[in-house]
Amino acid sequence: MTALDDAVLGDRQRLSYIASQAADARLNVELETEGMTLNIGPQHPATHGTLRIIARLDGEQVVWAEPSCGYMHRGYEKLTEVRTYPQVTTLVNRIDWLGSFANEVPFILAAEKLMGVEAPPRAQWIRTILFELSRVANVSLFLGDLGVQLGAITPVFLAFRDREYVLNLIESATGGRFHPNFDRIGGLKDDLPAGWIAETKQVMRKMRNFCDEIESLLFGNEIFQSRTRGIGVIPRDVAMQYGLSGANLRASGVDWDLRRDQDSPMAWNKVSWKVHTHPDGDSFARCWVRLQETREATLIVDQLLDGIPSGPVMAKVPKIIKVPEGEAWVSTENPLGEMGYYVVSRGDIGPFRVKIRSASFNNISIVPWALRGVYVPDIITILASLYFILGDIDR
Amino acid sequence: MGLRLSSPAEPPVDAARDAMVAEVRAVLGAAVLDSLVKPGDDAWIRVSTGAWRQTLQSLRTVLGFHYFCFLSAIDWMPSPFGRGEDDPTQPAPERDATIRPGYCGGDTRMQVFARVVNPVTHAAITVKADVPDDTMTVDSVADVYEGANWHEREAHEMFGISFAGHPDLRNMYLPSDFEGHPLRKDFPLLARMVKPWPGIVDVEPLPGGGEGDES
Amino acid sequence: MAIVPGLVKGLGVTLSTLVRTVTKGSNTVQYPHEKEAPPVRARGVIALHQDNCTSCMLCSRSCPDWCIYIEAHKELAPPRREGGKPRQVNKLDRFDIDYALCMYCGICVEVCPFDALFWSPEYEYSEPRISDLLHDKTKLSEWMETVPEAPALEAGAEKKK
Amino acid sequence: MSALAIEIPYWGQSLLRVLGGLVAVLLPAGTIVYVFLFKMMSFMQSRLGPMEAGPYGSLQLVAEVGKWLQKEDIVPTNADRRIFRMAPIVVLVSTFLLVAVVPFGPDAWFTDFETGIFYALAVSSVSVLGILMAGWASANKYSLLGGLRAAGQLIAYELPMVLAVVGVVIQAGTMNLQQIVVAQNSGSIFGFDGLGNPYVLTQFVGFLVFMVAMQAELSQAPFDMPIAESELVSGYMTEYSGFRFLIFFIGEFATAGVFAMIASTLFLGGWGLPFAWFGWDSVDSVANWMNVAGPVIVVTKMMAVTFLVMWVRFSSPRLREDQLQRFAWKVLIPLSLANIMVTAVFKVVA
Repeated sequence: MTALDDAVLGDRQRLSYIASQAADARLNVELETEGMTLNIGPQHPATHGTLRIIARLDGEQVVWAEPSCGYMHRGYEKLTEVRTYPQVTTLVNRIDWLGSFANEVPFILAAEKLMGVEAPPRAQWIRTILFELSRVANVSLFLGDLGVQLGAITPVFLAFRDREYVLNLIESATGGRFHPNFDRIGGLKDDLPAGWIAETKQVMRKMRNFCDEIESLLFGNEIFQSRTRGIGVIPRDVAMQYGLSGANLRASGVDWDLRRDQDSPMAWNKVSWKVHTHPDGDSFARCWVRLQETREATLIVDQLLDGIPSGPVMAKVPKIIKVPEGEAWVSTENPLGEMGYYVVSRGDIGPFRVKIRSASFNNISIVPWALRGVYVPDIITILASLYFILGDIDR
Repeated sequence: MGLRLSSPAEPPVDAARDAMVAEVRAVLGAAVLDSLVKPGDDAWIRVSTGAWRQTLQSLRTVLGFHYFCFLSAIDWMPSPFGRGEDDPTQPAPERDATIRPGYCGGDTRMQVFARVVNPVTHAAITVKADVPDDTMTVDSVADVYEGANWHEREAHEMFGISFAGHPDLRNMYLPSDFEGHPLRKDFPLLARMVKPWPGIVDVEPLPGGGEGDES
Repeated sequence: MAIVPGLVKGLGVTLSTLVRTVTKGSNTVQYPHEKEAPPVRARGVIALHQDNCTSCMLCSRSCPDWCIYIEAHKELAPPRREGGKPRQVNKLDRFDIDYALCMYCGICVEVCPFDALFWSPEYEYSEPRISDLLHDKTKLSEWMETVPEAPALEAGAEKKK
Repeated sequence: MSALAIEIPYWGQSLLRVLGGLVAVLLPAGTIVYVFLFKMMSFMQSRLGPMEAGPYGSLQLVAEVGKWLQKEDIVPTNADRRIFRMAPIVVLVSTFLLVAVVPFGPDAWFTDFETGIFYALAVSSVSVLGILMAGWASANKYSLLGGLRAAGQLIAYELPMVLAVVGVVIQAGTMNLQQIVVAQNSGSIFGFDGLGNPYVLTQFVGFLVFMVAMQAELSQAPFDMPIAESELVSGYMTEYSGFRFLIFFIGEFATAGVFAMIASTLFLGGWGLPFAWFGWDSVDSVANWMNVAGPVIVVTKMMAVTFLVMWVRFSSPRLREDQLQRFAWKVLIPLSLANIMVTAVFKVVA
């Protein structure tokens, strides 16, 4: 938000907002016909998971729409109360299942903060690398899925093809493709296997190539642009009120990235990279920011790989971990947005209460606001561009 | 848009956060019951129940905390069930049931807390408020931060806290006829109740006592 | 405005992928006919080395899902050194892992103080019925054969003690 | 030449025509599904597609048909049962009606309509009726939206299609498809007759408009809003299962095939080869072996046209319904009207 004052923010954002207000007004004034309630979900291809959207339609125009979640609520906040700290990471892995490793990090950091330990530098670097890899794995699937939501079938296969390389990397380092469970309080479970760095560099090249392919297959496509430009505009102040985070916030012109803007025991501030923002705040901006972020993430990984310090990957921590009494909040810039844990400890082997602040919950809470007055196909566009993972909404 | 290097040594005092809390105290006055700054970490304030909505209103409009991070609640009563790892054949163990509040203190079992961020200075603050044990009601802040709407619905169904003035306190996750509030500590986690803990030692001793060295 | 319309560029991407698949082969593997080797660290299935197990219950207690069931009895074993008293050892009666519950987190393998549990990258053990996923100690021991050596570490890593 | 000049009695001719019609509809449908839907799409996505049934999965479609036939024929409780059951058949029937006017050789035609192309464009919209019936009778909101979208879209695209064809009709001076083929193959471009006069060259704008309209008429991406599996969960086909879904499925690709045949007849010279190569001067002097070679040539040209259709389908996202209407009315129709004007001027001047 530093350099973007209202003049620069782009008239497009404001104009489109006025247009949506006009659509709102039109709905109210024009001839009152009997509306139709359309249930999108819980089982629907566009909700990748079990989100249900109840939409009141006038023709194909949405009068109001409201998401109804909870079809996948697993009660993780309750479950953490009966689990020990090492066991909790197996749970939080499954919140945003496409970027699992990134979910572990803030929780482990919170526990480390309460215990007053810090992971050795090598562990911090490897953590950051794996964090960015999970971002690449996560967002590359978004880029492919975006195509499916908008009716193009090929991108998703290209995404699955190239994401596989990243998953292989994560698996060969951590042992788990989807649920690495590799982070430990005080460091990492293990060091990297031999040859991993060279392989990762190759894969990062492939991923950049994938980004180029998606850019020319999808982002340059006139149909794609006409479907996303000016659709679902979220102005900056609304985005902040709803607590949108990640690419959704940056696409509304807020220059805020937790990786850069907060001190954390990770290696992001050791390398130079760029935070991408977009002034428009529409669906295209959100997708575009994500595409750029994927590219940037591969560059971050490349730089980090060159400078991994040598040393241990585990600090000295007791075998049975008891976390001293206290409260800690740690959040990181996850693939989906700001993911944070508010951990309350009572000096026990398990947390007393964990509030999981997941990105998608806030991101999707704007849906009733954003869907007023749009057409049915735009529901899908807006949902796709807001990008949620069901596990991340329901927890 | 350069990179910001982390400060090498942790400062013993956190001037920025102290100043921020002082500013908040100056604006809110007597509503702030307690505050805490952990240098280099975070800042907490606790306000009186009646001032909860006014506090967030002032934080947003006066102090520039435009970004809403989350709102939730916490039940400070220790769980009467432990981790569900008791041996059913043994008498139930004694458990400490005293309610101890966390940072910034508190007088009630339940507390609501919210975190808001100033997007310009990137300063953040966690605000807590007690929830009266008898009414279980605090004011809604859904009209201050629109994003609080869903968070309050979640806190309502999970903790049974009512938010006065909330437009629509329906359940988010649970069926509408669900009884109980799952995140309260006295709500048993059935998954851990229906099955005995497999970690209870099940080693049959030698017939007739037996002798020999344990190895 | 771009010189080449985006639509045409998109057509180029799909066509070049088609050509690449025809000339260089596909990225997929025809599964039952050819198989990809999982990485050495892959967490496929937990194998049990029965002789090392002392039924200390640590794995069972640290399991987040409560899916390891251990029963044992005490037995007298011949003394370690000449002339000593016979030792009391725990002999496993039952060591079951319910793979229908297992989350493949690996905490049990990590906490085992006697190196009795190992990860094997084996993955072909699906069952038509969920109850058949409860595997006993004989089955778990069979998987010991598939446990690979731990991989060499990347440069700069500290040697394990 | 003389070996093929057999006299076939009338009943034999009728039988041949019925069988030929079946083959002309089903064979292209099967080929298109296997070659394009199974293989080309897979290859464009770095995979192999079906490989197990038959060599290189060539019998996959047979397996699929077997699977569909086994499935239960479900009719939703609230559906309008009779119309629900009828709808897929109406769609498929329109395809059979359509193939009746496509010429496959100098004598290999089903009917020799004087107003063939007029008839073809008319019956092609019968399928809309079937789709609308399916969408309405399913008692499903998605189906209803899909059916209405289909109706709106297909009607909007009839017009540019007709207008694109008008250019061809003006240039050929006839509505008879057989005559159009002959006109293309015996014609010349500015005196050069080495290629004949395939209208894809002289009516290029018309060809483009026709292809776009055809893409929309066939509900293939980027115009697949009536099906739109990510929004409407397959639209009007949502409630269909078993062999009724199979009929829709065959109908979709058979129509694609037949439309591609019509496109190749109108713009690529149909069954013919440039007459100048063989020294033929009219349709009567065409050698008899063209009755056998003709169908092969038509199918080859059809595959080329379908390749274009499918290639675009696999590469592009979906438009929105209102954008599609805007595109039809603001771009395609003016374009094809301009094309007609230019063609008419040239026709008069030449």
